Amino acid sequence: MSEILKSEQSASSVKHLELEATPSPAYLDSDELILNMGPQHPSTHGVLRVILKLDGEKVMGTECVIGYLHRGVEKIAEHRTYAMFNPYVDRMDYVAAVSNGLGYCEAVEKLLNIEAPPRAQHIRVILAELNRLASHMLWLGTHALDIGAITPLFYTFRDREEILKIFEKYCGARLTTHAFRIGGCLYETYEGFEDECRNFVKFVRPKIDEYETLLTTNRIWVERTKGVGYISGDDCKAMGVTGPVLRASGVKWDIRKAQPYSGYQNFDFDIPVGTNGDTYDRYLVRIAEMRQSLRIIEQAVEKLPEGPVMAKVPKVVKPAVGEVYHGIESPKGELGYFIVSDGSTQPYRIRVRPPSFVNLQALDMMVRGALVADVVAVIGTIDIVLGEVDR
Amino acid sequence: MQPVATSWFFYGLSAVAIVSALMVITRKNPVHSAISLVFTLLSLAGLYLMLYAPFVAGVQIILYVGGIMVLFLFVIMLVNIEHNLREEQFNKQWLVATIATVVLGALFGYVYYHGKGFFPAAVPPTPEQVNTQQIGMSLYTAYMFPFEIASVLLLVAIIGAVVMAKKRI
Amino acid sequence: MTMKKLLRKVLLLDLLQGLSLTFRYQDPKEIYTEQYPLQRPEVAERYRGAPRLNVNPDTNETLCIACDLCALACPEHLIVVTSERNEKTRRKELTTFTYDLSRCMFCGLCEDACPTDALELTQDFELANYTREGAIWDRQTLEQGPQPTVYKK
Amino acid sequence: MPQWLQSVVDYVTKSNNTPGWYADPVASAIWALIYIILIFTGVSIAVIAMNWLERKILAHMQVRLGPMRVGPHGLLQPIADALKLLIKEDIMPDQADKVVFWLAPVTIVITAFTVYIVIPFGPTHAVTDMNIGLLFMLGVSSIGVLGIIMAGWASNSHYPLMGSLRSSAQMVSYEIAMGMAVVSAVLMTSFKGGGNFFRQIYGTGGASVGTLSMIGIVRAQEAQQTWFLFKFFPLGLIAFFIFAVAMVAETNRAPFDLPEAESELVAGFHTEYSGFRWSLFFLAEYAAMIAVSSIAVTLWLGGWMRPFASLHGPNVEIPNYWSGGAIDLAFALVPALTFFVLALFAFIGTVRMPKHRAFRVQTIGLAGFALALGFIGLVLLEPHVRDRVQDIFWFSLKVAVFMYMYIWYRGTFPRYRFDQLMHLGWKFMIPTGIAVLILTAALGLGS
Repeated sequence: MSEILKSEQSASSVKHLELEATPSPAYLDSDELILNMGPQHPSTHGVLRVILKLDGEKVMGTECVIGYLHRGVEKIAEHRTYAMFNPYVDRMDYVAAVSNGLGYCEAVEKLLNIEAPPRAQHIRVILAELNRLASHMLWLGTHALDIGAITPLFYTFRDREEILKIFEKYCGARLTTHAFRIGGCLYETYEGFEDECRNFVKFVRPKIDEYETLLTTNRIWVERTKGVGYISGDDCKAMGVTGPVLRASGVKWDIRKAQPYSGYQNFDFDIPVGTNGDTYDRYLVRIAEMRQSLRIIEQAVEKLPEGPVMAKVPKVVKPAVGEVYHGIESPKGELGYFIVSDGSTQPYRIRVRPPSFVNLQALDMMVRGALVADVVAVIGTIDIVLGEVDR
Repeated sequence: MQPVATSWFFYGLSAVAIVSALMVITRKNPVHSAISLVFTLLSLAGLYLMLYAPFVAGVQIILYVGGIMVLFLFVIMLVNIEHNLREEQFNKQWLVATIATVVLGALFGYVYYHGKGFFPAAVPPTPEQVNTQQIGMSLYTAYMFPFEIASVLLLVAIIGAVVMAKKRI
Repeated sequence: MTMKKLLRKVLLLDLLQGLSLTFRYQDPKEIYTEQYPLQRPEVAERYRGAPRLNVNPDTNETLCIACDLCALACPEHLIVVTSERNEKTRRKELTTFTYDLSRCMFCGLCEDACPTDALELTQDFELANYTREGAIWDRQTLEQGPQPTVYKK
Repeated sequence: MPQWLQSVVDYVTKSNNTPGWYADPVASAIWALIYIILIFTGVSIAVIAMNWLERKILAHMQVRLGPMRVGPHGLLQPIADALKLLIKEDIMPDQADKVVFWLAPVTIVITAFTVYIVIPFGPTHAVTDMNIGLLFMLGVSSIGVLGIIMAGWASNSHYPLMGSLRSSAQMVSYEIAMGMAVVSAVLMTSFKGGGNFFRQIYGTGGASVGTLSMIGIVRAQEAQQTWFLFKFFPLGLIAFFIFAVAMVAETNRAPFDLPEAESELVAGFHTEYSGFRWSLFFLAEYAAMIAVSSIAVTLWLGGWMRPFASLHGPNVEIPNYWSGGAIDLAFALVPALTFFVLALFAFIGTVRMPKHRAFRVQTIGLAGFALALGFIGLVLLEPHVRDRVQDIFWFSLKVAVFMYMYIWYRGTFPRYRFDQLMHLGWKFMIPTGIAVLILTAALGLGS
């Protein structure tokens, strides 16, 4: 696994939830209220169920009950060929399908010891970064909606639509794209692809400023997010939390820089890092990441090389016996695929390391002692997708 | 200015007041009692209005119904109702209570019978317009001292409540 | 700096900025909604929608050679192809072709697998159906395209 | 002709009567009844209009179209919704407290509409003019919270209970700040100009006296020739601001919509309500919004007065710089013009309607709507109507501005957290309110 998870911090600082834990004496010791938030709840982002133990509105403990969206994706993989499993990974983190596909394809390529041609790598980077933008936009809209600002949702969805249009033109689907194939990309870019990407970057820059106008300085937003859901960098490492949540806590860790894949080393971009590790910083980090993604897209479009988009891949993908782990930086954190091959056309075992699932573990640490309204804000700020948590 | 249908309103309001007051003490569920109390207070406010005391009526509504009863309900809602429902009503003091009620009633009757002079048949009603101002004038001139004493008392009560509610300050 | 911040706070500038933004967006020109049945969305050329079994326009014969590759490529195993050996021409001929749209995830692998471009995912995206059985398309539907019931007032 | 009928006729022909001030009680009762019916209808229509406007305005702020299908531009959507709500199954949770569950929406609706008794839509357009009008309004509207608490408790469910707990805490923190702001406005009624004027009208002697009567408060602003918003600038403005914030909190609207915060408490106190009962909550919420906006308009924005109104007494008329023949006429024409402009918008909408067979009925409907608006505008041109209805128009216009603000806030702001709301109420608004009150009193010492 990643270097960061092998750090000196042991898991001992992580307190496990016991619902019977004694409440802190500073509060009214009234009867505890067990509140089942979800699985049908407007802001648990799907079918997450959080059992809250409340003292008044103060959260004394939480327990996440997951699995309502479990479809056994990893098991399905054992009965599909490598190519046939490719569309399924889109359906895990369905708001960042391109990143999922990228991670899977690269993992299989690693297993097969082949590399996608440079043009394919550039296309992959462009689409993956567009997808990061789309994912962050969706996150921003829903997160703001959780905190009660209903309007940013519509602005972000409007702008996300432009990304989806590019996806649709490129690979024929908007959400579950199935854009990449093992060994490269199936599709050559369509006519006007570069221009559309450039125009999109130009179009979306001021829009991000608009989101910021509505939220960044708004005193209600600041009050609702500053100091809420704090988690320290060490705790993040201990819990295995990755992605913007980790970076907002001040740990500069981004697989795109640390273990570059798909030619990310060729692009010039910064890793935004927060200091406070609260919801507001995570918001700022993600907004900054959106701007960095735009930078990457611009560079990738400028440098888009000529050449084939598909490496030489055998018609029947039949890797040698072995295993491989490949992690990429998905919009939500480290998305890893661990594939064990028994030499047949079907993987012996695929294990996905979903960022949402791992990040969700930190929920309890973040919301203890906070209020019910903060639970909603923190669930939003972790940016989970239940398709990925439950798989 | 002659009020419309005075006696009707009076009897109606008094009936509501008495019935809901009875409900306050007979309902087992404290929330039902509290809501009955709201009705009692509202009908009392109506009675104040009929006595040409609109300001008192307004204060009755805004303070008792709007303020105090909300807090009452706030507290009662947090009480475990099931526990109260199981409790036996009219514990073991019904005999004492009956005696006390009879004695009080007798006292009222006696005072009313012997002190008829205190209840003149018709007091000229204060004109409605100046009522509120009169209260203000009286409070801030003649009754300034009791008024201030009362506010200090309330302050003490507030601080006391905070001290009692908070175990550690 | 702090003075500026204080002024911003007292004069509610942060809130007013947001208010002015939403106010400006009321311009009807900014409306993004499409009125769907009236305004048809333009689907991309590569869009993967309803499947179609292509026929040779001249001879009206199916292009499908019943090779079963699409059924093998399908991750959901939703395509069933049956064929019969024509004794005269010594060739396999397609008899039935069922495509279960209710399970289809439009990944396009069948389309990629088809050696004769017979199976194609078209730009038709209106696939709603009143019954589950209606989502299972047979060869006729696949060749002619769906024939939605037209309701009249 | 019986005496009460005579009074009714008098009332129609003379426009200087104050509501509830008739010699004949039966006439008072009849007029009160008529006004009650008028106001009930008017408020119901306003709620329906608000429903449509909120959807449309919010939609446009959010780059959406809003309702478009039921009627032209969704004009009939509120009616479709109301029908849906009426015929929807009315579910009562099994373990709910039946009586209280039933009583809660009734309480809220009754209080929301009772408030309208004292709202002066014009110097003569009110059900009654109560001596304690303002106190009555605040008191009755505070009972509405009782209904919310009852609803939350009776549902026997966690989210509603938390919603109602939040609501009561919210009320406790905001009613006080609201009271402070209101008292400072009431204090202003007793200042220079106002005092003499009252002596003239009400015949009260002694020092200058203030009033709690809603009509009296507007008259005081008229007498002092200023809206209280601008009195002792910026004191009046600050008091108004406090009230404007508190009234949003009081009506549980964004950004203070904690009792029904849909992303936290699902639907808050009315989670378990459906169908007709739920629609009562909806009706009451909008009625309460209009009511508190009316208080704000009455207290700080000059009530029914047009901008730069001259001073009208029972026997005096003191014109100011902004009044007199032509200007009066210009202002009097504004109501009709407004309706003409609305009709024009509707007409443009008609023209821009898609030329499609399916839209024929809708196009005709919208054209009819435009015609109706134009007709109302024409009626408003008639001098008698114009003179009598002007006041109502200006009052409604000011209230409409507040309604727009409500929608605007909802479209822009995130929601406060429970403790932050209390913090704002107790640590900022109440001290500011007290300070404004003291300063107002000090500044008013001279007058």
